[in-house]
Amino acid sequence: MNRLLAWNRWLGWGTLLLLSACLWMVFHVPMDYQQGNAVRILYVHVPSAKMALFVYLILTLFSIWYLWKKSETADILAEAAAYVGAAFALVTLVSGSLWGKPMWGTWWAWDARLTSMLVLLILYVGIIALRNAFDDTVKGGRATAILAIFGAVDLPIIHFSVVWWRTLHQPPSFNQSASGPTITGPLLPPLIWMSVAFVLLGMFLLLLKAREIQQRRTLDAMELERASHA
Amino acid sequence: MLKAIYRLAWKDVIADFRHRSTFSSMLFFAIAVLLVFQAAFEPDPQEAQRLVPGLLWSTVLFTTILGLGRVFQAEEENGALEGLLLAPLPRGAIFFGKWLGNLVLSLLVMTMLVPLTLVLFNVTIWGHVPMLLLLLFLGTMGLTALGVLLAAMTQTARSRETLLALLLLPLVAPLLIAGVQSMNSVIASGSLTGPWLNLLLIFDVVYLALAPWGFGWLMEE
Amino acid sequence: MLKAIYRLAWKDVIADFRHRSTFSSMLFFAIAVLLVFQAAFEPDPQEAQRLVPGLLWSTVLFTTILGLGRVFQAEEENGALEGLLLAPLPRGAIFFGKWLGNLVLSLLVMTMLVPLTLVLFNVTIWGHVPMLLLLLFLGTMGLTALGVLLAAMTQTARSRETLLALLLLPLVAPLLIAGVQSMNSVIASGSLTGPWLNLLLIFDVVYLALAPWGFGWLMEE
Amino acid sequence: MTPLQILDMAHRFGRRIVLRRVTLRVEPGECAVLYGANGSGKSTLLSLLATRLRIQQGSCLLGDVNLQTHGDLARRYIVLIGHHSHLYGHLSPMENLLFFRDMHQVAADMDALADAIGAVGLEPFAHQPVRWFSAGMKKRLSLARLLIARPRLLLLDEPYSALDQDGVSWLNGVIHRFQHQGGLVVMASHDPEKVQPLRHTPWHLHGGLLQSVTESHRC
Amino acid sequence: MTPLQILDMAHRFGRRIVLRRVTLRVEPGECAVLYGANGSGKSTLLSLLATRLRIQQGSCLLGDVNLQTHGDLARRYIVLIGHHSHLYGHLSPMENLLFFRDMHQVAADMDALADAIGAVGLEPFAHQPVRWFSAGMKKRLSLARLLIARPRLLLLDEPYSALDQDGVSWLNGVIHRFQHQGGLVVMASHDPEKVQPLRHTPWHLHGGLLQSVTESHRC
Ligand code: HEM
Ligand SMILES: Nc1ncnc2c1ncn2[C@@H]1O[C@H](COP(=O)(O)OP(=O)(O)OP(=O)(O)O)[C@@H](O)[C@H]1O
Ligand SMILES: Nc1ncnc2c1ncn2[C@@H]1O[C@H](COP(=O)(O)OP(=O)(O)OP(=O)(O)O)[C@@H](O)[C@H]1O
Ligand SMILES: [Mg+2]
Ligand SMILES: [Mg+2]
Repeated sequence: MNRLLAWNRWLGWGTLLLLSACLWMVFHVPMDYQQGNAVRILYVHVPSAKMALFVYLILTLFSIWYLWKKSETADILAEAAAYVGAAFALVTLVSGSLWGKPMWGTWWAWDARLTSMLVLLILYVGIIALRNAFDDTVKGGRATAILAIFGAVDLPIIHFSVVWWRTLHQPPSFNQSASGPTITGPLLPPLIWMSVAFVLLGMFLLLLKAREIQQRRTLDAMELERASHA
Repeated sequence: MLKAIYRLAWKDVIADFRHRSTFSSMLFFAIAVLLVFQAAFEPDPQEAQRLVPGLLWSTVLFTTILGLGRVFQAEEENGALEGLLLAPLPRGAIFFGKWLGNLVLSLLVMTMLVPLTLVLFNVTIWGHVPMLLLLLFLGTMGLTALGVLLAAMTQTARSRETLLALLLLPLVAPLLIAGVQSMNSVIASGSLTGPWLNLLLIFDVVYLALAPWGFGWLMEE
Repeated sequence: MLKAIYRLAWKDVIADFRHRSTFSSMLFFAIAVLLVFQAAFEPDPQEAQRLVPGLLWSTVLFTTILGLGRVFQAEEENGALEGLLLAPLPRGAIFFGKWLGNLVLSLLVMTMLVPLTLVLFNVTIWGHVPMLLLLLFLGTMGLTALGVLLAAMTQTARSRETLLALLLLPLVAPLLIAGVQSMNSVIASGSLTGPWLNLLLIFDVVYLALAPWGFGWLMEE
Repeated sequence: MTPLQILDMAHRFGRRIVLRRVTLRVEPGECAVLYGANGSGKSTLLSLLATRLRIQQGSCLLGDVNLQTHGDLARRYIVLIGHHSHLYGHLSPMENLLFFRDMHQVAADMDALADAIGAVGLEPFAHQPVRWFSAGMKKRLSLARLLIARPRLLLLDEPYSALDQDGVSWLNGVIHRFQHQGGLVVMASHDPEKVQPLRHTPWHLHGGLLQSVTESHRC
Repeated sequence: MTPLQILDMAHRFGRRIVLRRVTLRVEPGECAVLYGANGSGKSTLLSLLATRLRIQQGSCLLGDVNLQTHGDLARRYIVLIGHHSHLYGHLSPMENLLFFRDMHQVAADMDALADAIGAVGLEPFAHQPVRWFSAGMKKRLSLARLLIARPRLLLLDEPYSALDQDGVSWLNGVIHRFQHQGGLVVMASHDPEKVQPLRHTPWHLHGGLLQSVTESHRC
């Protein structure tokens, strides 16, 4: 774990480099005639949406690992993953809303994808809140791990029920636009690179947060130790 | 072991009828919500008919959450939960006992809620009442299973009432959707079958299978 | 005495808030409630506008009752309520302390709820937001006053008092209906005055005057 | 300082008569210790003195304050440490004492609170939630209140239970000092050995009547 | 009957180490009494033996049942009467015992329950809700469970607190008979005088270590 953390600095620089390169690319792709400049939001929106989902998968794995092996490293990583995932989900929602205003004329619509992303964010927030509601790290860790696993079972069900809910009945007022225009041609490579950059960014943030959590826990422990020897 | 489960549920139900009054405050809340919507919407009968499933399910959801806040409260009183965990019972049995007690109370509230709603909103679909009740019962099974688990989870947490609701609401979203939609189709076509009913059943099975296991993990120190 | 009231409310509120996430969990709790209503009613924008008062008031009712379950629970734990009653304070002060703590939490949820509702349901009546909030605040004052009294009743656990809890329903219902109707008239005509508002104010004054007295009476052995 | 005078006090819960006729006078500096079987009404008597229960019959004067008619006033001069700890599990010792201070409207700054916590040996735990404390640690914390409040009448309901030997002698020291300053103490206990070091008057509560205990048949 | 063997057991709550290395062997008929300061870990040790807490380090055998791996099985042979009464306030003594019986799956008919209630002197209150009982009456009721369950290992956490003199000698009688039948007892207490009449082995828990107590410096 500690070795990983030391190595993280290089990961940070790498991420920064790649991100700047991608941003340069993003501002040099030809503009979409239909969507105008707003299309550039896509390069933040889509990768962060994918990362929000991906981080939840990782969170679930860490949770299972923690329940099984009772390893504190897994617990710390799971705690960090919740924050990182929440951040990506929030970015997705905000960028989506900002995009939605010019595209659909509203900030929000009750569409399948939007709803399940919102649920994911609530779930992340719930996980963070649950952990913070305990004084005892072990109890908090165990409770959150179980909740995370339940969320993992539930997310696919939510996703599909939300899809059916909308497609079986009233079609959304904006036909299909959430799935967006298929992305082709010169728009595609920057997106792929951006996705890679976001994966790196996610890893970097995860390890950064994990280190903060680890240090905080060590500090707490030191304080306790000092207190009980006083 | 069945006897132990029964006894555990018995204790909670008795408690309620002796004094804790979860039941009356749940019912109280349900009626108040119905009145609020009546006042807010003043729906004509047709509109009302469309609203009924939503009203029923959202009331069920919220009253259940209200009831859940108290599930483990009696156990706190004299360290009784600890006493329970000292019994030679698998944790799953304790879970089922608590679940059963809560289920009974929820079902009682529901049984009163459905006719009340129909009367208050002047919706004359009395023939569908048994099916509506059946759907609510099915939904409540999964709902309370998840709810009891989360109640156990948040028992020693800070500001646990809000937390419980925050954790439960997103997780039961599919149940709610399935419940509302299957009720819609009952009201529209009178038939109980369909994909939504299946989703409801899947949800029940998944949660009733997973929750005791989660409870066992939770109670381990 | 003001300090004691403040400290009592502090214990209930600030103690919860020591951890960063309480605030955000309330925010997302409000969002989750809206999600449930969306799934339940699926309103189109026009319908949504009519639903808004009902949604807001029933959420207020729900969060208030939810909070109430907790109000006296912390007091049960180690006989703390008894400790409270041993303090050289008039019972009224204890009531106000508990009331204040509960009020703060309800108001916080409400403040977040109103703008969120408008965004998520695409209802563009932004100009009315301050008035809507004002109405909710007014209603919450009376509602929590009654609620704290009710919680105290069910807490002391003498069985005849569950009956009293049910008797409170007819008391709360007019308050809620007045709230809904005054909100309807705000949305329709933009004006805050009217008989419903007066009714709301009357309820507040009456409940806030009577409840401490009732509380004192309840706590006397 | 002023004496406590209980005259012909009786109490019933519903139909069950617990105290028939209790008369007791406690002089400044005196410590009256109530012995008696389980359920004989010791805690009930203390609750009456603490004005927690309404006095149904008889009268009770603390100096010239009538507990029956001036409960609010009397509560300023009385502290009861009962069977229950009256602590909030989610608060730390410091916060619990802060809460007690403001509720009882006594003047005590943070240092005084910290000192009280130190005196009962809980300094290392001063900022941890009370919920997970051991039984004795909770008892110690609830006794720490004695150091903050400056009551005239101190009511102790089985104060020694859950305390270890150090705790017992610390508590006896506190009571002793309090007596020395002219305070009144009424205590219920089942541990004559632990009360022994104190200068006290033993009483025996039986059948709702309070009887003086001669040294020989002390219970 | 079979002995209880604790080997090198350690326990920590989070980062706080409460037990460092505890080794103890209790033979059939023996009663081990734990003394120690408040917060020294006596209750923690009893909770570990009751399989309420997971054994983190070391091992513990009751006969040939390993408490760490076969908690469910072990709980059948163990009864813990702790600080808390584990009673439900809204149930009567009869109902509370019924509940205990069904939870612990012991065979006892209603008469046996009524007898147990009579034995602890609660007969007049057998059908009243426990909530308003006095502290000692609650303690008596929680001890009445000893008469219903037939454990091999009896764990008692400060069993004498709140009991009056009759209660103490009744309890000592029960423990004595239990020892006589070859049962194992582990008890935590702060009252050496009350344990005195029992044939027992005193231990002292300090700094997470368990030390044998010589008669002279018994705590
Ligand atoms: C708050 C509003 C929005 C949310 C929560 C949201 C959420 C999402 C999610 C969850 C994905 C899927 C990622 C995946 O499955 O791999 C996604 C992809 C996408 N979104 Fe959004 N979105 C929002 C608004 C918008 C708007 C307004 C547009 C543009 C009209 C848009 C265009 C797209 C496109 C083009 C994709 C990529 C499609 C694909 O890869 O299949 N989104 N969004
Ligand atoms: N669940 C828990 N979580 C965290 N800390 C705990 C927990 N239970 C006990 N402790 C801590 O462990 C220490 C030992 O507690 P324990 O209850 O075993 O003491 P004890 O010897 O029984 O004391 P007493 O004589 O006061 O009953 C205490 O400092 C307590 O705060
Ligand atoms: N609030 C109440 N309502 C009804 N009965 C009560 C109440 N409080 C106490 N009693 C009854 O009064 C009797 C005396 O109780 P009390 O607590 O005074 O006894 P005690 O002398 O303190 O006993 P212990 O030594 O066990 O603490 C008991 O029988 C009890 O059941
Ligand atoms: Mg008593
Ligand atoms: Mg202990």
